[in-house]
Formats: sequence, structure tokens, C-alpha cells
Amino acid sequence: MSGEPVLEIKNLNVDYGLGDQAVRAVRDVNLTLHRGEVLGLAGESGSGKSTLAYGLTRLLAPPGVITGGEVIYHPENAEPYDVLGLDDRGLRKFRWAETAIVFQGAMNSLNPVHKISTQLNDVLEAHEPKMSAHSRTARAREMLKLVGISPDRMDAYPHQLSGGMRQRVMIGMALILQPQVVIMDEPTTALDVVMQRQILGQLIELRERLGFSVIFITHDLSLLVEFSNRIAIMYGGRIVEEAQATALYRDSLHPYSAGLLGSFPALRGARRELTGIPGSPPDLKGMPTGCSFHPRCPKAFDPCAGNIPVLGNPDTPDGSARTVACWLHPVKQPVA
Amino acid sequence: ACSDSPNAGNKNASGGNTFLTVGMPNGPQTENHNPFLTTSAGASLGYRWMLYEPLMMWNPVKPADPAKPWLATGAEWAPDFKKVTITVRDNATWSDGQKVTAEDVAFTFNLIKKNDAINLAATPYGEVTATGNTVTVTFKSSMFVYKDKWLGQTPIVPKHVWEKISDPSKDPNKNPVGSGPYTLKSFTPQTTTLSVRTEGYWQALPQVKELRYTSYTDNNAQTTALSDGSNEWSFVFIPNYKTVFLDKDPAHYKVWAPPVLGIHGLYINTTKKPFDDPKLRQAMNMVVNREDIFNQAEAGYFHPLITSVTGLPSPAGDAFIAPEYKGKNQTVDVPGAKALLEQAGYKLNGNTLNDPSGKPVKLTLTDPSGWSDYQTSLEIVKSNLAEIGIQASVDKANQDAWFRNVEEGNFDATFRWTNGGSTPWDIYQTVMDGKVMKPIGTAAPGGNFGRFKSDAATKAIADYANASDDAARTTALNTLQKIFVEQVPMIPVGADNVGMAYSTKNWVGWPDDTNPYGAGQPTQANALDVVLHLKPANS
Amino acid sequence: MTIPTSSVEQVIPGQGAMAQPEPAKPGRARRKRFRFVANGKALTGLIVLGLYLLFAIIGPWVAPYDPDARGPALTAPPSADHWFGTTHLGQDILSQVLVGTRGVMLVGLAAGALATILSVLIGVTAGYLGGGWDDSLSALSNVFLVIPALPLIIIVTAAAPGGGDTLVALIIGFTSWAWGARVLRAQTLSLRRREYVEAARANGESTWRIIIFEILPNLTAIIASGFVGTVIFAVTSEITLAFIGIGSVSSWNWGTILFWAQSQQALAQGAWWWFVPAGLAIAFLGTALSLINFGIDEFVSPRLRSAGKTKIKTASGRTVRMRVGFTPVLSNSSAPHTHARPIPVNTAAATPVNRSKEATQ
Amino acid sequence: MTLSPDAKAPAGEVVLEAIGLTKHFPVRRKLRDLFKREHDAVHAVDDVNLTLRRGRVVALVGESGSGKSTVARLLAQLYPRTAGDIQLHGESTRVKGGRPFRAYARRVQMIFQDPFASLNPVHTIRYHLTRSLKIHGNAGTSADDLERALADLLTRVSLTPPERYLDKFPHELSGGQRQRVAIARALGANPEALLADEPVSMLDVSIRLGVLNLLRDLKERLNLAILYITHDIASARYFADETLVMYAGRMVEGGDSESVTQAPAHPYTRLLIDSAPDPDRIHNMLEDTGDRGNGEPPSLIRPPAGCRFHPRCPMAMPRCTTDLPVRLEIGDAPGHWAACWLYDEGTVAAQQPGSAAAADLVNAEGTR
Amino acid sequence: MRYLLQRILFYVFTAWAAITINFFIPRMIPGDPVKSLLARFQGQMSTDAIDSLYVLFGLDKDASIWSQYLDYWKQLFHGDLGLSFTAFPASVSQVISDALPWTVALVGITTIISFLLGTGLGVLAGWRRGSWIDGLLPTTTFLSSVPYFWLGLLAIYLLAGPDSFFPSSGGYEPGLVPAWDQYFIPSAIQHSLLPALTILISSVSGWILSMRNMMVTVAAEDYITVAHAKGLSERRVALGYAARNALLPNVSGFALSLGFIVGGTLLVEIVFSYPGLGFLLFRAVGAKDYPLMQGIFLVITISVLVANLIADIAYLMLDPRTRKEG
Ligand SMILES: Nc1ncnc2c1ncn2[C@@H]1O[C@H](COP(=O)(O)OP(=O)(O)OP(=O)(O)O)[C@@H](O)[C@H]1O
Ligand SMILES: Nc1ncnc2c1ncn2[C@@H]1O[C@H](COP(=O)(O)OP(=O)(O)OP(=O)(O)O)[C@@H](O)[C@H]1O
Ligand SMILES: [Mg+2]
Ligand SMILES: [Mg+2]
Ligand code: NI
Repeated sequence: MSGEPVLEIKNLNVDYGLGDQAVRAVRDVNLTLHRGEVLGLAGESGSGKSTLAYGLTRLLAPPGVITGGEVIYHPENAEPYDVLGLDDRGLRKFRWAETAIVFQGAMNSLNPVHKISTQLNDVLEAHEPKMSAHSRTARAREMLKLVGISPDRMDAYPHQLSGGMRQRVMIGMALILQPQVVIMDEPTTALDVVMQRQILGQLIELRERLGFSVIFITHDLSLLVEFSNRIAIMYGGRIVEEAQATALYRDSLHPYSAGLLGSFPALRGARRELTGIPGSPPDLKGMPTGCSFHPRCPKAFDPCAGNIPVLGNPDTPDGSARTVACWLHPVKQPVA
Repeated sequence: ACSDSPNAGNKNASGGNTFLTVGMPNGPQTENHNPFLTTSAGASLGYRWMLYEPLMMWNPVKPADPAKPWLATGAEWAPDFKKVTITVRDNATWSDGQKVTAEDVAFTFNLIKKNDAINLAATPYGEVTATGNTVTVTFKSSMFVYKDKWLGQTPIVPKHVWEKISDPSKDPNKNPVGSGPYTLKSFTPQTTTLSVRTEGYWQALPQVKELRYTSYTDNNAQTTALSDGSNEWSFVFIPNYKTVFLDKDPAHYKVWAPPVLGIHGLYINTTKKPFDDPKLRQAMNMVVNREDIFNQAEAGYFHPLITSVTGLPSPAGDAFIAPEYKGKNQTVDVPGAKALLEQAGYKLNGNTLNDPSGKPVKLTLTDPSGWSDYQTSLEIVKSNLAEIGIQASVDKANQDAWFRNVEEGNFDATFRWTNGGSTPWDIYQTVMDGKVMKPIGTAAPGGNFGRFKSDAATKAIADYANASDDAARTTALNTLQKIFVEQVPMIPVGADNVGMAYSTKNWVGWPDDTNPYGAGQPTQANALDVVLHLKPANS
Repeated sequence: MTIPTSSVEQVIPGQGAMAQPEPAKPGRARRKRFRFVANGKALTGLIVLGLYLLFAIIGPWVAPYDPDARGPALTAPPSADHWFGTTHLGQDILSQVLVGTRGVMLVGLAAGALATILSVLIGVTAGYLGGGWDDSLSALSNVFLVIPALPLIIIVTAAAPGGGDTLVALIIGFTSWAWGARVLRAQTLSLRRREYVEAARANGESTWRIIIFEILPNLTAIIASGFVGTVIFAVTSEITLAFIGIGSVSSWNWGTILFWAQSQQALAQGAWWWFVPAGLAIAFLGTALSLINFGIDEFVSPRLRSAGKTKIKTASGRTVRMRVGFTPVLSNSSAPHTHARPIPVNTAAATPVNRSKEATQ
Repeated sequence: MTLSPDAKAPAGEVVLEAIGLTKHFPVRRKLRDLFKREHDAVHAVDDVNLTLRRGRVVALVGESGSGKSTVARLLAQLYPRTAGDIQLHGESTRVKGGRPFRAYARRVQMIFQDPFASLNPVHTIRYHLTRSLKIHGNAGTSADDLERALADLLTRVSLTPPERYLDKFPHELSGGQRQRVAIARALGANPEALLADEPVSMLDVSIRLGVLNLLRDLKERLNLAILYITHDIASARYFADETLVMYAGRMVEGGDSESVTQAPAHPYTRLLIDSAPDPDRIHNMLEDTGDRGNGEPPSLIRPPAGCRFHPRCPMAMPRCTTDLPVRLEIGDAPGHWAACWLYDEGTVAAQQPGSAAAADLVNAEGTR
Repeated sequence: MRYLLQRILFYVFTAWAAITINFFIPRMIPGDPVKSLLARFQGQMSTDAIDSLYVLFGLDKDASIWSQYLDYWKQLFHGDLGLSFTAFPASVSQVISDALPWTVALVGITTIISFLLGTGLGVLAGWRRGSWIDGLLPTTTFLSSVPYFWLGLLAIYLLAGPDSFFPSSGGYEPGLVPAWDQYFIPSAIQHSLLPALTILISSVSGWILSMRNMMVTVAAEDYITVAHAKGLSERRVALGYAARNALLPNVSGFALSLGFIVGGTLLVEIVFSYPGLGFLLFRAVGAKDYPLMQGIFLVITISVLVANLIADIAYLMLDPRTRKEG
């Protein structure tokens, strides 16, 4: 499954604002998405998950700017190229055909004044202009069926569908061009658990069939553990830990990851006292020195306040497959 | 197809010796050629007189001159002016070819008599009978003061057309048939076009082949049209007319504003203290600068300056001025006024005049806000009165309120006009007639707004109207003038005018000071006479 | 002139996202109340408005002449004696403009205040109480909204004799509250469902206290914007009325000046100075008020603020504009660029491979 | 000082009880309905029974739109109820506004879901708390009293030192701090029962537990009765003594939290629990979905006859489509019950479970 | 459907209210058309004429307000708006029908152009923040703050004149008869240019601004980002997604602005002496021509209502959310 990389994020930095008003929301992020895998991105609110996702597709609204780094995309049968270096035309071609995005609120992602069919059609028209109208409709119907929506709802308007159906339409739309990468930014937080599970189940199934890779963003770490191959944890704009899902769940190295995991009461097993993570998320304008988590960290010690820990493979048995940025875990080999 | 268009020949906007452009600033019109309605397009623009003719042609500029025979060859009044015998011209025809007869004339008078709504002058008709080519009309009271207006301003209509009209006060008379030299060619809310008759007119046809009456939406538009030459004849107030109009083409653009026997002046409420004192009013009259008002408020022409102390305009009123006032002109005389007031017991304290009881003399001058010439006049009066210590303030009233207040006598002093007519009687009657006077608070629409109470004046007014000989009339009129001059119930300032702004570029022969054969205003009955006088400029 | 310039008014609430304070996002601080004064537009507007208010107060004292006083120079162009020239009576136009300021401002503010009070009363009541109250009050304001205001004002003013400034202000105030009421009603409806209102109710607050202390403070921006909008409308209406010769007649305002200029055909006489100053005075006042309204709009909905700097230079020296959908890429990262090898951009590779028929697995 | 944490009433005393609580929201009538007899209504809550005792937390779990908030609001008397009864200390109460409402609010206070929306952005923390104290007469008589009461409130919700928070505006606080202020405001009334409507669902994961732990702490110290509304069944297990499950306006299961979560009886509860993310159950999603209950909650305007869950229930029997299930004891733990015909032996014997389950799930989806 | 029915009910109610207001206003207020007529003939008509005018206009009747109200409705149902005083005895409906086409043509077309132009520019300005159009905004704001009439006067002063292409007044050249021919049409168009320009200049900025603001608001919506993410062409995103949605609130605004057509541009008609309804109303007011005032006001109100209804229908078609199914 974890074959060659499909998307490499290198030293990505994203700012909001220019000059002295700028705040850096994503800092030196290095992350690799492999072909066919589900990469979970977790972290509390404001940690920069969405910024990273939008940043690598260059969809950030003003005043967001990408202030450095590269996003290397590896097409299946061609040379890799830097998404950040594409011109408008290139970017438009790249989008959706190679990387599709599903946002949190489906009601807001679908244009309320156009029919579902129109919005599906738009995509095909833009990317495969040669396709006949008939086959476009056929493809759209097929796609809807794939996500479990009866094709006769094609001509419905978004407001005529329920929240779950809308989200499925969005997933169907994301897959209509069979992209290599699907980015999902909290696609199910607005839905209740039953619906969430249904949709995610369908997504997994589709991934098996179509073989795309997924970047899945949520703050619900327990969901990710269950659902993704690898998980990256963000804090204060940085990746603080990254590992196989099971490894992370069983043995999280970074205290923040541990704190996150401990924030979800368990449904089974012994009832135990949970504390969550004390304190509040950092302010981007006045980041603590050193490890940005240290003011909240139960295990903080001297070096934490002094220097920013480097993300790298820790010196643990399975260390080569995971990375962490914490002074508790000396880094064997820094990433990038 | 182009030749079918009604516009084919009309595109050339100005000039030409075939047509004359006439204008009035009266706004869009609706198709209505009823000559009896003041609201009709015919009356509003004045072309009713080109279609319908009066019995006599009376010249309001020289009201004392005898009226010219027109549809009638003559009119014989009984000495008491309660009966008239009119001889109708026998060579006139209606535009549909039928002859104009005495029957038609009698029918017209009966029509008016029967319909109060079109009896605008409230003429007291008695019997109307037609025999042969004469019509005899009797009246319930003396017509002396009204006779010229009546004969000169009643349009005669054909019986065979109007007897079919059920309500003459509501009928738009879409297909006018008249005895005049013109017939209706076309009508639009903006422009009415008349063309000259081909035959059957009782005198030589006019040289103007076509008359185009345009109703401009307001004074500005009318003035602009005059100054760019697209309009050649109008009656409109042009502020600073030299710059705005004459200077645009000094050789051809002309303004003529002959006064008539109707005036504008400052009515003073004679019931209010201390203005019930004639001495005070005299003094006020002495300081009001009529010339300033004439030049600044009336643009130096519009309400011709009244110089005579009698308030009678010149030349229209010259013939009526009493011997004692002949040549006596009003001049601003501040020291004289002060002296007069001193004598009468008033005290000038610095800038404040105190009346004999010690109270400062104050008054409010009022006129509707929209009437800019009156407002300007009031401002001037205000500063004039300040010179003798009278503190005046100017109130810009709402027009409706003003009408009501003036009629009810709720004012200190106000600018207003008087009625006009063929003798000065109308002027004095409006100002001083005790018969129409009502107590303060009751509307007196007939006149005497200042509540001037003088039995002598009331009697003289009645005497003049009912007198059966000229001597009695002269005596009565002289009495009226004396009272007017000494009691000053109103401070006369300017005359009404029947003038015009016109261009001699294409047409000449207009009346002017050298030949004031008629009124210049295109809505006057005289307009027909004027058109008949016009000749192409280049011939 | 009649199309409300404020977008808060322009936009039908409930459909646009306007007029709705941006929902505060977790972790992001809400903007402070009086921040909008710092807005350049609003500040300019306020300063100009302040000047007008100043002249409204001191105008009659600083005016060099009595505006009614006749002078010897008739219809004279601007000169050292008469900065704005004179009328046909030799009156000083500068003095008329200065003295007229008070009338204009008084009527504008009074009418604006009246309309605002009415709109708050009606709009907030309808929105908060709901039910039958809402139905009837909304119907009322809809009727007033649809009935054309200016003709109505003209007819009523013309028909009411002897009216002064007060009457004009009253009439304008009574006929122009409907917009505000409608906007406020919609806003109140949404506020009523806000949890803090419900929370206050659950805590036992009385209805009137909820309306006054919980809801009204959150409507201030909209009320202010409505007020400013009505003032603009009132000022133009008043001047219009004076210009066509109805309405306020006993005092000087700019409309009166223009009325005289028009009736004396200042244009045809070439006396431009007669109507230019008054017109500019109106235009600047209107602009100032509009600016204040923009300021309020932008305060209420920060997105509308045109970003201070929208163009940036990339490392390669290209100028890039910030725009939606295409985030600019800068390379002035403060962190050293560790991965220095530039990847050659293969434009051919940028063309997506047509994978539609291909099975992927 | 009227805040009296020590005046302990016996734990377990019933504070608030809902009996057959029902709420139907009338649907705005359409023009063409003018001549129809019956009125459409949203059957938001039907026949709900629930008891809040001192010192105990009752959790109300259910998916979105199942009527949880409506129950809370009914209990807070913010909505008039359609039927049923609310008894405060055994006495039936129905208050609409004014003084009686205040008196009721003094004893029953509500905490809202969204701490970002439940504090008025224009008022300081001081204003919010002062109002609460004043309304309920807990502000004392002097400025000092008030000051002390305020400090006491903030200390009680662990916002210390109080001075640091008193004069701040809500936007200057973090989500967790705001929710604490909201709790403090509720405590200002010195209530006996707290109705907490999803008090942590809007908070960041890392601070949720802090607030829940605070609530639990308060419950113990002040001997409060708490209704805890949530859609996260795991947190119900963590926090509540007793858990009730709601579906489409009706209670479907209840019992102590442990039995309900560990041995769910009602098919809906099972669906809910199976759907909840569970890190211990890795990569087995595919097996779970499919035969489990699918589709969407039913229309509440015309709720399904019989058991409201039957259109989605994999175990549905013919009887489920016609008869409203009654509360049936499960028997595994005292007080554990479910409203499901599966626990009626007679029915199960006569009809095959699952025999009336919906066949085509995709097409069964409602669209309204 | 339900939405539409509701709206129609509202319109019926509003029409009733407007007509009733229309009935009462002139009646509640003192004022005398005869006096006003006299005023028009300042000094030219003798005081004797007054009585006959009262008779002429039938003003001396006394009837209870209620029976007048009933009569008024009876008349309205017969399409009879009474007789105009100023154009006596022409009927109000005739006077209005003479003027209406002018207003509809000039102001209606100009308003539509202004809306389209302003909306177009607003779309550009909102889409391309910080472009030259943003720089244009202060100017247009200033221009829109200038009263219509003043701008008109200025335009006449600067652009019209004896030798200018632009006539300063009227709807067509005097002497022409309204007809669809090559003389009249160009003249009518020529006469409408300046007034149209005036209206355009002062009204366009409102549209630019509101459209720009709506665009900015809409541009931040998720579905716009999604549209970008879908790789749609800039045109498609800007027009099909952003502008299409941003337009919705402006449709209602447009309907309301139709209400200002006559009211707001009355001044333009006055200044340019344009023979339209606004000018007619102005004259009717001046002359206390109550029947005419009532008639015009009624026509204005009804046309506003109709415009609103049309906008409602347009809205219904543009926004699927208002279309309820089932
Ligand atoms: N337009 C903006 N201007 C300034 N700062 C912003 C802007 N948008 C986001 N931020 C900041 O950037 C940081 C990262 O935000 P982002 O939305 O990426 O977080 P997230 O991890 O997706 O959070 P959530 O879980 O709430 O979605 C936050 O601290 C936020 O305050
Ligand atoms: N004021 C109201 N008028 C009409 N229907 C209402 C009203 N309030 C709630 N409802 C309806 O009642 C049902 C129950 O709503 P409620 O808010 O109680 O659900 P909930 O369980 O709290 O959902 P969530 O988890 O989303 O908060 C829903 O279908 C809702 O649409
Ligand atoms: Mg996010
Ligand atoms: Mg809820
Ligand atoms: Ni306007």
C-alpha cells in the first residue's frame, strides 16, 4: 500500500497577511502522501490543518500567502512537478483532475442555485471538453450511484437534499475525474455519528476500488486511528508527530499526541479519569519560544523552552517509520 | 413613406417665412380647443383667438381708444349701459363654409348665460335676441366698466356646431369650427399647429401661413427657446432679459411690455394699528423704491414702473388721471417721509420708529415663497422701510395659506395684483370697494383685502359703474384717485403687462411703443390682430 | 440619490450575509466596537460631517453678511468681498450657504432621528415579539416601503400649508423609516434566536431588559447605518423640496439658494457661482455620509474592507495580486530553504493524464 | 451570602421530573391548508419521562434532531409544553413568564451548547454574572457583597484569580473559559438542577474534558442535579450516572450508563454505539456498515407508525410497523429498559426479527 | 407557488393601503385648486372668475368622507380617475397616458441600463479587488451624492446650448408630431440623452457598490473555493457561481429601485422639462390638481407593485431555494 509518494510537501510555510501583520499559520511542514494511503491529519482547532490543506492546493483566500516551500506532485506516468510553480492555467488543469477536495460543510460547498447535475457537469466540461453531453450525464449518474445516491436525484437542488446526501454528492463529485489525491477537511463533523460512519465506510470502499490517496483532516483522533493508515499530528502550525495509525495509538511519543488521545473517553473498557490537555492553544502572534507546546506540556523540561525541537525519526525500535518533534525523543535523523 | 409622415415638412426648426413659432411656458397640454375654458390648450397657448373671433377688437394697451369692429360692425350701447345692439358682419363665414349670423352671436351669449361655469366674467345677462343681422342684449346691471372686455374677449362660436354639444364646460371641442383665419392642423401635447384658411375669411388672409404653438414646460425652457431662436413669440418673465435674451441677437430680439389697467402693489392691512393711520401709509409710500423693484425684481421690464402718484400706469391710464395729479410722479423722499411722521407724532429713535403711543412700528411682509418677483420686491420694501425705522420682516408663506390669509385679512402687508379692465375702475374697485369688504377672518375673494373702509370710495366706485354720463364718471374717478393718493390703502408699484418677447428675424410688423396697436401677449384676443399685421422680414 | 448607497440597506437581509456581524470563530478575537473610527473612510466622513456640524452651529455667526441683506453688487461673480458672488439682489451667496447649513443639518438629523426611532420601535418589536405583532408591523413597513416616498413627501408637504422645517422633518421622518425597520426586523429575528438572548431569557431576564440591553446594543451598527442613510435621504429630500419650491420656506437652506438660482435662470445668465457652491455643499455632505456608511458596512462585515495591500512581489520579481482561488506564492520565507534543488517544471507533465478509461489499482 | 454549598439536601432527592412530556411545534400553515381541519405539527418530543435527582447526572443521547434540546427547553420552561407534566419537587409547574418564571429559573438553570454564542459580545463578564446574581436576589445588599459573590462564582468555576476575568469581554476568553463563565452564570441563581445542552460539543477536543470534569466536580460539591445532553455516547458513559437514549422524539432506552453502553438493548442504541469511533476496532468499518441500520431519521411531521425506528431497523418485525413499543425491562441490570418489541417474548415468538426490515436502503432515503 | 400566492396577497393588501392613503391625503389637507389656478394666471383673471371656476370643477358639493370613499372605489373599478383640474376637462387617465410612455421610456430604460452597467462593473470590482474600478468608486460615490437636479443643471450648463447637439429641454423637437418615423425617433432619442446621462451617472454607483459588496461576500463562500478547486475557468467561476449568487439580493433591490423611477427622477424631468409623469406630478402639486395627483400617485404605486411582483417572480426563478416542492 505505501508505495511511492504521490504528493510531497516540503518546508511549506503559509502566512496570513503581509509584512508585519503576517502571522504564520503553517511552519516548515514536511509531509509525504503515498499512493493509495489514507493520511490522517489531526490536531486541535487552529493548529493549521485546514491552512495546510488549502495551502498545498493554493486555495487559501486572501490574506493567505504561501511564503515558501514546495509541493511536489508525482503524476502516475510523468515527471513530478511543483504545484506551487504552476501558472493559472496549469493549476486549473491540475485541480480536481489530480487533487480533489471535500470540505466540511457540504451545504456551503454546493452552489445553492445550481442543480446537482449542473455542478457535476461543470467539472467534466472544464476538464474534458471533448466529452459529449450524453456521456457526461452518464458519468455523473454513474458517480452518484457509486456514492449511494439514486441518479434520479440528479436534477435536485442542494437544499432539497439532506446533509448526508449533500456530503455524498461532494464525495462523488470529488471522484468524478478519478484524481490521485483526495483531500478531506473534516468532511463529517457536521454529521452525526451514524451518518459519519456510513459515509466513511463508503469512502474506504471506493478507495479500495479506485486507488486514490486521501488526506483526511479531523480533530477526532479516535476516528483517525480507526480509519487511516498513517497519522500526522499538528500543533501550532507544525507537524509534531507522524506515525502509522496503530503505532501512534499504542505508543504516542509526543505528549501532545498523548494528550489528544486521552481527551476521548473510551466507549469500552474501564472507566478512567481523563484530564484532557490543560491550558489553551497558542496564539499565532506570540508563539512560545522553543517547543510551542511546552507551556501546556506535563512533561516539559529545560530544553523545551529554549529550542524548537526538530522533526525527525526518533531513536526507538520502530523509529524509522515514524517521526516526532520533541526533546523527550532525541532525533536520529531529521526530516528534509 | 416618408412623405406620408406628419413630420416630413416640420423638421426645419426655425426661420422661414411660412410659419411663425409661438410659445408659452405652460407645460404639456391635453387636446382641448374649447374657447370658453381657461384650462384648454387653446386658451393656455392663446390660439383660440386664431380660431374664434370676438365681436370687437379692443386694445388693452390703449384702453380708452374705441374698439375696432371685428365680427360686429358696430355696437350701440344704451346710455345706462344695460342694453346693447350689435350689428353682425355679413361677410364672415365659419371654417366649414357656413355663414356667420346674428343667430350664432345670440346663441353664444345664451350659451354663456345658461352655463355659469363658462361665464367667467360673471356677466349679468338679461335677454338676448337676434333679429336680422342685429343682436340685442340686455343686462341686469350697468356694463360700462365691462363693456370692452365683454365685446373684445368673448369668442363667438357657431350655433350649428355648439347646439349639439351637451355640456360646453366639459367638451374638448376636438374639431374646432370658427370664424378666424386659421384652422387646426395638428395637435400634440407639446405643439399645436394651425394653418391659414384658404378662403372665406372676411378680410385679407394673414401672411403667416402656419402658426406653431409650442407649450414649453417652464420659464427656463421657454427662455432658452427664445434665445436660441427656435421660438419667436412668447410672453414669459425673463430675469436679466438683456443678458439672457436680447444680447443673443441684439438686432432682432426684442422685448415689449406695455402696461394695462391693472396693477401690482403692496396692500396694507388698514385695520391693524398703527397702519390704520393714513399718515404712516403715506410715509411708507414715500420711501418705497419702485424703481429698484422694477429693475431688480421685475428685471427692468416685466411689471412696468408706475410713476404716477395715482397708481395709474402710463400710457394706459394717462387719459384717466385727474387734473390735480397730472404729471405728479412718485419719488423716493426719505426726509419728507420722516418729516411727515414727525408731524404725525411718530418718533424716530435711532433705527426704530415709534408710533405716537410709543410702540415701535413693525410689520410682516408676506407672499408665497415660490413667487420670486414678489419675494424680491418684499426684500426691497423691507430695506426701504428700514430707512424710516419701520422694522419689516419677510415671511415666505405657503401659497394656499397666503391666499386664505389675504382674503381673510390675516396679514400686515402683502404684494398682490388688482383686477384689470378698460378703465381704472377695476384697479380702485379691487383695492377700495366697501361692498366686497368682509370682516377680518371672513374671506373676501372680491377684493379690498386691506379692509380699507371709506364710504366715499365705495360710493364713488358704485357711481362710476352706474353713471350714465361721462362727467359723473370723471367726478367719481377723480374722487377715487384723491382718496387713493391721500389714504394710500395700497402702495402701487408696477403695472400688469400684456407684453411679449419676440424676434424680428423672420417676421416684422409687431406692435411696439411707436405703434401700440395691440397687446403683445400671444394669449390676448389681440394676438389675432398682431398676426394679421405681420409681414415677412425680408420682403 | 434615491438608491440607498449603503449596502446594509441595499441588501435584503436574510439572503445576503450582509448586516450580520461575522460570526466569531473560535479562537479569533471579535473586533472591538469603536474600531470603525480607525477606518479611513469613516474617519474622513466623520471629519467632513464634523465640519458641517460646526458650520451648522457657527454658520450664522461667521457669515460675513446677513443672507437676506441686499448689496450694491447685483449678480456679481466671486470677488474678495463676496467669495461666492452675489444674487440678483446683491445678497451674499457665501452667507446664504453658511446660514443654510443649519437648516439642512437640523432637518436631516431630526428626520433621521425620527425615522430611526420609528424603525427601531417597529422593526425590533416586530422581530422580537413575532406572531401577530410581526405580521401586522411587517405588513405596515412593507406598505411604506413600496409606496414611493418622494412623491408622497412632495404631495404631503405641498398640501400641508405653512409648513416650516419641523414639518418637513416630520414628514420625511414619518415616510422613510420602513427600510430601517425591515433591516432591523430581520436582524432582530436572527438575534432573537442567538443563544445569548435565549440564555438571558432562561436566566430570568425580563422582556424589555432583553430588548434594550441584549438586543439593541448588537444592533447599533445597523441602526447607525440606517440613521446615516436616512439622513442622506432626508437632506436630499429637503433640498429637493426647497428647490422645487415646496416645503420649508421660512428659512435658508441650500435648496432655497438653488431655487432662487433656478427661478432667476442663473444658468442662462451665466451666473454659475449661484448654484455651484450649494450643489457642492450637498454633494460633499452626501459623500461624507456615504463614507461613514461604508465605514459602518466594513466594520460590520470586515470582508468588505479592501485589503490594504493587494499586490505583492514574489521572489522572482513578479507582481502578484491577492485573489480568491489562487494563493500567491512568495519565497521570502524566513526559514532557510533546506530543500534547495529546484524541481524543473515540466509543462507537459502538468497536463493531466487522461485516466478516465484506465483502471487504477 | 446566599450561595450555600453546604446546605446539602439529601442526595438522590428528586428535583425535577418530566412525565409524559410532549411537544409539537405547529407547522406554519400554508394557504391551501386554510380549509383543512387538522394542523400539521413537528412531533419534536413525544411522551418523555425523565427524573433528575440531586447529585446525579442523567445523560440524554441521540442523533441530531431527535429532540434532545427540545426536552431541555421544555424542562427550562422556555417552551410551553403540548402535553405531559413537569414536576418540581413533586409539584406540577407551568410558568410562562414574569415572577413565577424567575422563581422557577432560580431552581432550574440551563447551560447552552455554544459558549461563543451564549454570552452577549457587548457585555463584560461582570455584567453577565451580576445580572444573574441580581435577578435571583443573590447579589447581597452592598457593592462589597456583590464583589464577593462575583469572585466566589468565578473561583467556583476555576477562573482564578477572578479579577483577571471580571472585566473582560467574552471575545477575550477562550472557548473553555467562556463555557465556564456560562456555568458560573447558571450557578449565580444557586440552582438545584442544571440542564446542560451539549455543553462541550462546541469546544475544542483538548478542553472538553476540563469542562466536563468541572461540572462533575460542581455536582458533587453543590449536590446538583444535572441533565447532560450529548450526541457522544462515550462521553455519556464517562460523565453520567444514568443514560437515556432518544430517537425521533421518543425515548427508546434507558438505564445506568454502564449497562446502556456496554449492553445496548435497543437496535438504535446498538447502531449508535457501533457507529461511534472506536480506536480499538481498527479497520473493520466495512464489516460494520451495510446490514446495520441505514438511512436517515424520519420526518417528524408524519412520524412512522409503530416504532419510529422501524424503517431503519434491521430487526424490524411486522408488529414494529403498527404498534408503539412500550417500556420493557431488559433484566440485565436494575432499571435498564428499552422500548422495543424485541424484548416482548410473545412478539418475538410470533414474528421473525428482521422480517419487516427495509430491503433497498439506498432508495429508502428520505429527501424531505 | 405558495410563496407567490403569499406575495400576491401582500400586493393586494399594499395596493389597497396605497389607494386608501391616496384617497385620504388630499382630502385631509386644506388647499384650494381654484386659488391655485388663479395663481397661475397671476393678475390675468379677474376675481369674478372664481365663482364660475368653482362651478366648473364641481367643487361646491358636500358629501360624507365615507360615501366619497365608496365613490372613489366605484370610479376606480370603472378605470375612471376623474377629471384633471389643470387640463380640464381632460380626464386624468388621458393626461397620464400622454406622459407615461415618456417616463417609462426614458427612466425605465435608463434604470435598467444603470442596473446592468452598475452590476457589471460591480462584478468586476468585487471580483478583482484593488483593480482600477476600486479606484473609480470614490468618484462614483461623489457623483451619486450630487442631487439629480443639480447634476442636470450642470449638464445643461456645460453641454447644452444653442449650438450644441444636446437639447436642453423637452422630449422632442417642437413642431414634430409623435410618430414612428425617421424625424421623430432620432429627435426623441437626442432629447433623452442628457437626462439619461444624468440619471445614469447618479444612480450607477449604488449598483456598483452593492454588487461589489455582494461579490466580495459571496467570493468568500465555500462553494466559490470549491468552484476554484474544481478547476473551472475563471469566467465560469466569476459569472456562473459568484455573480449569479451575488445577483440575488440585488434583484429585490432592483425592484425597489423601480419604485424610485418616478419619484427619484422627478427632478430630472423637471430640470430637463421632460414631458413625463414626474414632471406632471410636479405641476399637479403646484396647481393643487388633486385628481391628477391621486391618479399619478396611483399609477406610480401600482407600477411599483407590478415591478416588485415581476422581481419576485424573477427571484423565484433565479433562486431555487424559494421554490418549494410538493
Ligand atoms: N484569514 C485569516 N487571517 C488570519 N489568521 C487566520 C486566518 N485564517 C486562519 N487563521 C489562523 O490560522 C490558524 C490555522 O487555522 P486553520 O483554519 O488552518 O486551523 P484548523 O487546524 O483547520 O482548525 P479547525 O480545526 O478549527 O478547522 C489559526 O490560528 C487561525 O486563527
Ligand atoms: N422552534 C421550533 N419550531 C419548529 N420545529 C422545531 C423547533 N425547534 C426544534 N424543532 C424541531 O424539533 C426537532 C427536534 O429538535 P431539537 O433541537 O430538540 O433536536 P436535538 O436533538 O437537540 O438536535 P441537535 O443534536 O442537532 O441539537 C427537530 O426536527 C427540529 O427541526
Ligand atoms: Mg479547519
Ligand atoms: Mg440540540
Ligand atoms: Ni433622490
